[in-house]
Amino acid sequence: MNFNFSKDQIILRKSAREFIKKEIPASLVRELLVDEKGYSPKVWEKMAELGWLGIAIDEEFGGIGADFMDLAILFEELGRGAVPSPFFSTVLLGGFLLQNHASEELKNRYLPKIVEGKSIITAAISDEKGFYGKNHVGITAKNSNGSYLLSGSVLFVSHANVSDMIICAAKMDSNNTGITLFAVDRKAKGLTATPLKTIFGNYIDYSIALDNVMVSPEMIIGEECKGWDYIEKIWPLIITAQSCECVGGMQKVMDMTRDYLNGRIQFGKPLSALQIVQHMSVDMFTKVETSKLTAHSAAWSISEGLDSENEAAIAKSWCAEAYKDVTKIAHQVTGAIGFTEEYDLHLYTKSAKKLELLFGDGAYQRKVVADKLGL
Amino acid sequence: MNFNFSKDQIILRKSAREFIKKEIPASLVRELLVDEKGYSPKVWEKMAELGWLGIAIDEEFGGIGADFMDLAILFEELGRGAVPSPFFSTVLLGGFLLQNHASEELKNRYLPKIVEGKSIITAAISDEKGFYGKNHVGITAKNSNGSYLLSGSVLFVSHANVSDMIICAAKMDSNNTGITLFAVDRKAKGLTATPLKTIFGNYIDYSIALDNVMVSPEMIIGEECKGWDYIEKIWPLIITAQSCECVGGMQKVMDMTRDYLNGRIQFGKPLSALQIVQHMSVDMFTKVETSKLTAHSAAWSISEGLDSENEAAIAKSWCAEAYKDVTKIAHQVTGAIGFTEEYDLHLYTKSAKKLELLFGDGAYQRKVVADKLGL
Amino acid sequence: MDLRLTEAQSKLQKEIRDFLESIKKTGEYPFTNDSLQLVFSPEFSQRLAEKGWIGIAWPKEFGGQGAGYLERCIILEELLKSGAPVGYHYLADRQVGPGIIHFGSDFLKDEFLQKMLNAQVSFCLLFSEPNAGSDLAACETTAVEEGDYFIINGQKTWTSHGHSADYGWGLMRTSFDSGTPRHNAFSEILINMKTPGIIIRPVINMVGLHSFNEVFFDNVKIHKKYLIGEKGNGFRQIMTNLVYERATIDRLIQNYSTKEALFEYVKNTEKNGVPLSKDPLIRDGLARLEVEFQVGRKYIYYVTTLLDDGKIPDYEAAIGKNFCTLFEAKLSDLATNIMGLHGLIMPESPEVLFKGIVAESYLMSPSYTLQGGSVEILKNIISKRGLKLASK
Amino acid sequence: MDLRLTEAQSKLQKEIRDFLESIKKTGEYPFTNDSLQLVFSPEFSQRLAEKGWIGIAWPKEFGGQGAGYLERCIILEELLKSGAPVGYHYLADRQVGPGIIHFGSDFLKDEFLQKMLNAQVSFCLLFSEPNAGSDLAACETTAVEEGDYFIINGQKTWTSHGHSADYGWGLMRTSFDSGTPRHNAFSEILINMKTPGIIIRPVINMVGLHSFNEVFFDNVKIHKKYLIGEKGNGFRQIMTNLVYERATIDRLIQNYSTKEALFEYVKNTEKNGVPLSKDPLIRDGLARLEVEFQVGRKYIYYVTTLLDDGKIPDYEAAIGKNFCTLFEAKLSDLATNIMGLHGLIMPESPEVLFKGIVAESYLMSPSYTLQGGSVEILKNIISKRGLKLASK
Repeated sequence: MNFNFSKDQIILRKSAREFIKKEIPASLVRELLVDEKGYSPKVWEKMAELGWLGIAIDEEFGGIGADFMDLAILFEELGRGAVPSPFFSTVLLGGFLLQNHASEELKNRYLPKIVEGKSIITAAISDEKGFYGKNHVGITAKNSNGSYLLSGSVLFVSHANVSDMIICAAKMDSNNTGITLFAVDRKAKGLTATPLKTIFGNYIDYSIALDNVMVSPEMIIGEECKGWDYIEKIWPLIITAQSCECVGGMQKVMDMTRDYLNGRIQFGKPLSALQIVQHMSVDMFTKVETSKLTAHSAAWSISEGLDSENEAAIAKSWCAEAYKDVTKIAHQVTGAIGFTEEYDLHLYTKSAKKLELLFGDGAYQRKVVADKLGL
Repeated sequence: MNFNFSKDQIILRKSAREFIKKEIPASLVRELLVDEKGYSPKVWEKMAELGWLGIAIDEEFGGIGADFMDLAILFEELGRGAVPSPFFSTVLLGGFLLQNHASEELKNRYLPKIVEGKSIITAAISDEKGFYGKNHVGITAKNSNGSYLLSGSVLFVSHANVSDMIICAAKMDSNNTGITLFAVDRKAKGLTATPLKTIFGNYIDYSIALDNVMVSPEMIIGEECKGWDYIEKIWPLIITAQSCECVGGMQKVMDMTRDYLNGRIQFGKPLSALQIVQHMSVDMFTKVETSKLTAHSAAWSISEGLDSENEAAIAKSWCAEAYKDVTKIAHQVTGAIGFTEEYDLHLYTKSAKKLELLFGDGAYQRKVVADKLGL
Repeated sequence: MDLRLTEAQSKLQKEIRDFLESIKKTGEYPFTNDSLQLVFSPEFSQRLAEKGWIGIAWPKEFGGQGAGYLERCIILEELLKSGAPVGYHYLADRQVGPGIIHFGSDFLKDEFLQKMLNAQVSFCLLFSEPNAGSDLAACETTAVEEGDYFIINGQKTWTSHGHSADYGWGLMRTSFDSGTPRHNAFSEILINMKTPGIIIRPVINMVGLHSFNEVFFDNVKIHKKYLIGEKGNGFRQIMTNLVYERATIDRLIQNYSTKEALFEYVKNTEKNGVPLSKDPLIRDGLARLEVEFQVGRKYIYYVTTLLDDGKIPDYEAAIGKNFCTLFEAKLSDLATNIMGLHGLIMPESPEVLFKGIVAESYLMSPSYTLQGGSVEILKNIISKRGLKLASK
Repeated sequence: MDLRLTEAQSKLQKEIRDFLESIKKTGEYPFTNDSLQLVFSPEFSQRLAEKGWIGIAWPKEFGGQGAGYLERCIILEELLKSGAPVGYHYLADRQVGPGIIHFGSDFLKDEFLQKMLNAQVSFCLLFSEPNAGSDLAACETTAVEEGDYFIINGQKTWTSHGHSADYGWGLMRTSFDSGTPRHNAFSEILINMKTPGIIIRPVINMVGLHSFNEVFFDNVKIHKKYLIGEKGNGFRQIMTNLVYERATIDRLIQNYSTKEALFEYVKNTEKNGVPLSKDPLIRDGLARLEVEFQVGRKYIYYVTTLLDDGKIPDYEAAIGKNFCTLFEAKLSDLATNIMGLHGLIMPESPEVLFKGIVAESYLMSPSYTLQGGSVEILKNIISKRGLKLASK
């Protein structure tokens, strides 16, 4: 048993960290949070050059076909930078759903462009209230003369406005329980996307509404009525990637807080000399150290092709709450400066809350864990 | 608005505290926890002399007829002494159920003897699993030739073996939802009581089993099938009395812990000089101070005859968890000595856990609070 | 013990409720959906002044109503619940007025008290500095005596409403003799914020709002008659002052609308055909909040009665403030979690529920447990003054 | 990264499981339903010794198997899960053996190592004193040199199994020169517990069990060859020793049966016709426990791999120990609450469920977060060595 990363993985992490530090400093993150695109096309291009966008895509489509652990490392470093980008929706949601299940035609249409940084993909799988689950799909598909008419709405869709295609999960009108995934052109008639002002950005997440959007059958991803199975299959990947983002974010918060505490003089001593500050910091540190192992284990499990549903649920449940708690303690020991816009901490506080709630909070994940325990 | 006790109440508290300090020191508590009676008849007699046993009983039966606040003060002081005694079952459960609802004959039969310390009463209202509620009554009553045959079992019955009479809540065989209260003679044929070894004593609580115990109709307390209403009516009194016991206990724990911390030298200074110890102690103190107000408010509300269901549920939910938490922190700052039999802290640790679970823990009480919120 | 309001108090409570209901309807004043931001509205404050509801707890000889802190608490609870714009008179009523009554000269009393009661002057606090946050005795802004004047130089920070208030209540170093103990080196001075040499720079908080400021002093000349109390006594005066700051119900009630929103959400939102309010996990979480809220409210009312008994509830106010701010932090966290993705949506966004107060409250929450003395600073105080733990 | 066990490790795991299952069935050895009490059974320990499962992680040159700490962890996890009576060899295997291998003379190695591997000698720890709990450097028990001997006087306390162990591993003051720094004033000495002058007084714990002792030394004469390592180096040696104590999985697994009992209870107990395991509030609570258990287990395995990499995981072991003991405390608290009145019933009582381990575990729980370094002491260590926070 060993918990060590390979040399290649260490190099990947190091170069990713350097890249993000240089190309996406906190000042750029601040801009992107109010930028109408919600990401930096220039950086996106560079990510494509580095091979990041194709890291999990098969070589036949121009990708690298690396294992999930490499992707997990990138998510961790993106989390460390609190980077707003369509990486998650394109590479994880789009990439895996297409690669795992789509027809060759659809794969050829989208995957090479994803790899080249020329196509942004997103997915709409929840409902209009923002609930997740088989019974909470906000779009309905009606069969009409061999095509499908999609109607309904979904609350949170990442980067909908800059995406070329939105993978829409839709209940089949004819079949109450069947869910089908449709690749819907962003510019399709009847589809509107409205930017949401959220705690983490003004143009990152959108609500979308579909009003009789016509989609042809060849745009179905995989088989009809199997869409939710496909989503369940990548669910561990989704929440493990989030867990890794959390780990990266909380490590950065730990680092900046430690530096602050060692440097800030109050009562004639550094803040870090106060025992209560030390113990609060140790609580943070404990959460960081345990989260690292937990997220990495889940990523490893996925990489190895093992059944990872429980591991991933444990990881998300633990890491997301840990990240949030770490930001709370950081605020408490940092004091007023940490509450200002100019200090970077709040970027992480906001990112932590968003990561916690997207794709289910701790309580949501613990339902899975309880099921697995046979409760 | 004022939160101050009256002069009389202050005097009552002072004398109760002195009495318990003198007559029921921790050494006696230790004995009573393994004593086969589970209480001290000598002290019981003195309590009767002081008028405690009749404090809430009307003057026509020889009692004092004081208001609930006076009784609450006694419970607080009994909690401060962690005193094992049948006071709760006799004075609160027996006293109020009889006085509020029983026939004049039953009142005359039991109340004067309670006041004089010549009769110990207890009640069996839960089921064989220890659940509480209208649907969780462990005894069933069958009508048989004008009498009733009671069968079933109840997990926790305080001081059953030294009681003269046990108030048994029983489902009526003929009517699935009706609960009737029967005054059952302890010596009745078919009734057995088995001492339970619990965390707080070896002969304090009993499980009882009834096997066709014959009870005559005049032993019904109040009206048939109204028994659960009667219990619900005194429920706020039950859990408020418990809350007051919790308050007394946690204050004592706070006091002994403060003294210990100020006196114990480690690392060349008193333990209390460590900031982390100070902050943990403040957490205890905050729980004690808020619990006091909360329990006293509920007791005041009952004294004034106001609807107190919600106040009492809030008090029990808050005070019982607070008491437990206070004992936990006390153990943590006191260290190894606090884990020994010879140090008094564990008497409170055990009492706290018992008070928490008897008549419903915090989660149980919060269901009432949620109902009251219209959730 | 008597936990009822008196008839007069109940009448007052009803009166302020009715008043707020009717005045809110007019739409003339900037009521917010929440009261996180202490919005300035001199006009609204003047309406309260007409009613005698500013300075209600001040002694009659100084123009107050001579009523109790309990009456003040009743009024404040209703004001904050309703989201009324109380910012203009808030500090005057809470602590600047009482501070001047306690420590101020006749000149200061004449100059300011009636104006405060009429809502004709507003204040900000000039305490914290970049290197003196929790450790106020490290303040470096100096007030050097020069004839009848103090010449002030230095920098204050975290000054809420520094850009809109008329006067600042400042803590300045007035003794430079190294032999003077730190705690005797400070004085309190009232500073006209329009005085030449004062530069105010906005600080944007993490919610994106301008509520703080940095205030720079460059040879600012203030007449000595604006010294409050005794020279060198500033540190002790401020400690008393802080008790008044901490003893109020605002920390509990300023998020009242977040709590209401959460309860409304769970009652009206169905999941699989069942309202969320029927989920035992959610019920337990909300009942926990309610228990804490009621316990905290009881405690604050208790602290208020101590003030009315003429006591200085130093550690009690600290306990109450900690308890309530920790409650607020839990509330906004649980509310965002239960509302899920809706809990992420900010004010003025499409699809927003409850005007976004839940998300906003979450972003405000790190400040609750810091302002007016962090939880840790207050625990130090409670340990010493309340618990009397030996510290050496 | 590879989180699988090797084939050999999986085989070992299966082997010990099978062994324990079959030996438990015989009823020959005092398996307890829980492993809170480290029951002494030389016979059982000798059966393990025959298998080579004592000292499995010790180097081959000292008679061990030269296997890793991971192998030791696998064995220990199964032993503790099964409630096996491991007390007799436990300390020898965990820290006395490694201590002697690290620091001991050839004499001590020859005298003790093989006996430990054969389960022919048992140990207790003589560290704490009445006035030296968390602050070990305050120890006052003295070992004064007299020719070839140390003469020991003083008192130790909290000595688990002091009444049954053959030898005590003691920390004694050997330097009395006021110029010697406290940390250079101590030495470690192995003490035959049958030596004249040793008086052992039982201490009953709050569960009502005799597991601790006070040990008094009245001119106890011990030959210098029982000095471990260097004179004056005791304090540093003990710190390394404590890492081995803290780095193991026992803190997590010793309450395994409590967890199993709780899960069984909620699955098999119905309320209003529905198993408790279907109550969302209970499900969330138990899933929380499971998450913490799995996170803790992962962390302990990680710490074990650090030992196998030849590192001294000082702060990592402290993090793991804290995490696991805090988990245990939560477990027993939640278990008593969910089991309600049944959670109050002690072993050997009528009506008891699961032999009373849940109630007993609750009463044991205050000790978890204290023994082997309290949570607070360990946080001090983590702050300094792990986080590298400045402390001055």
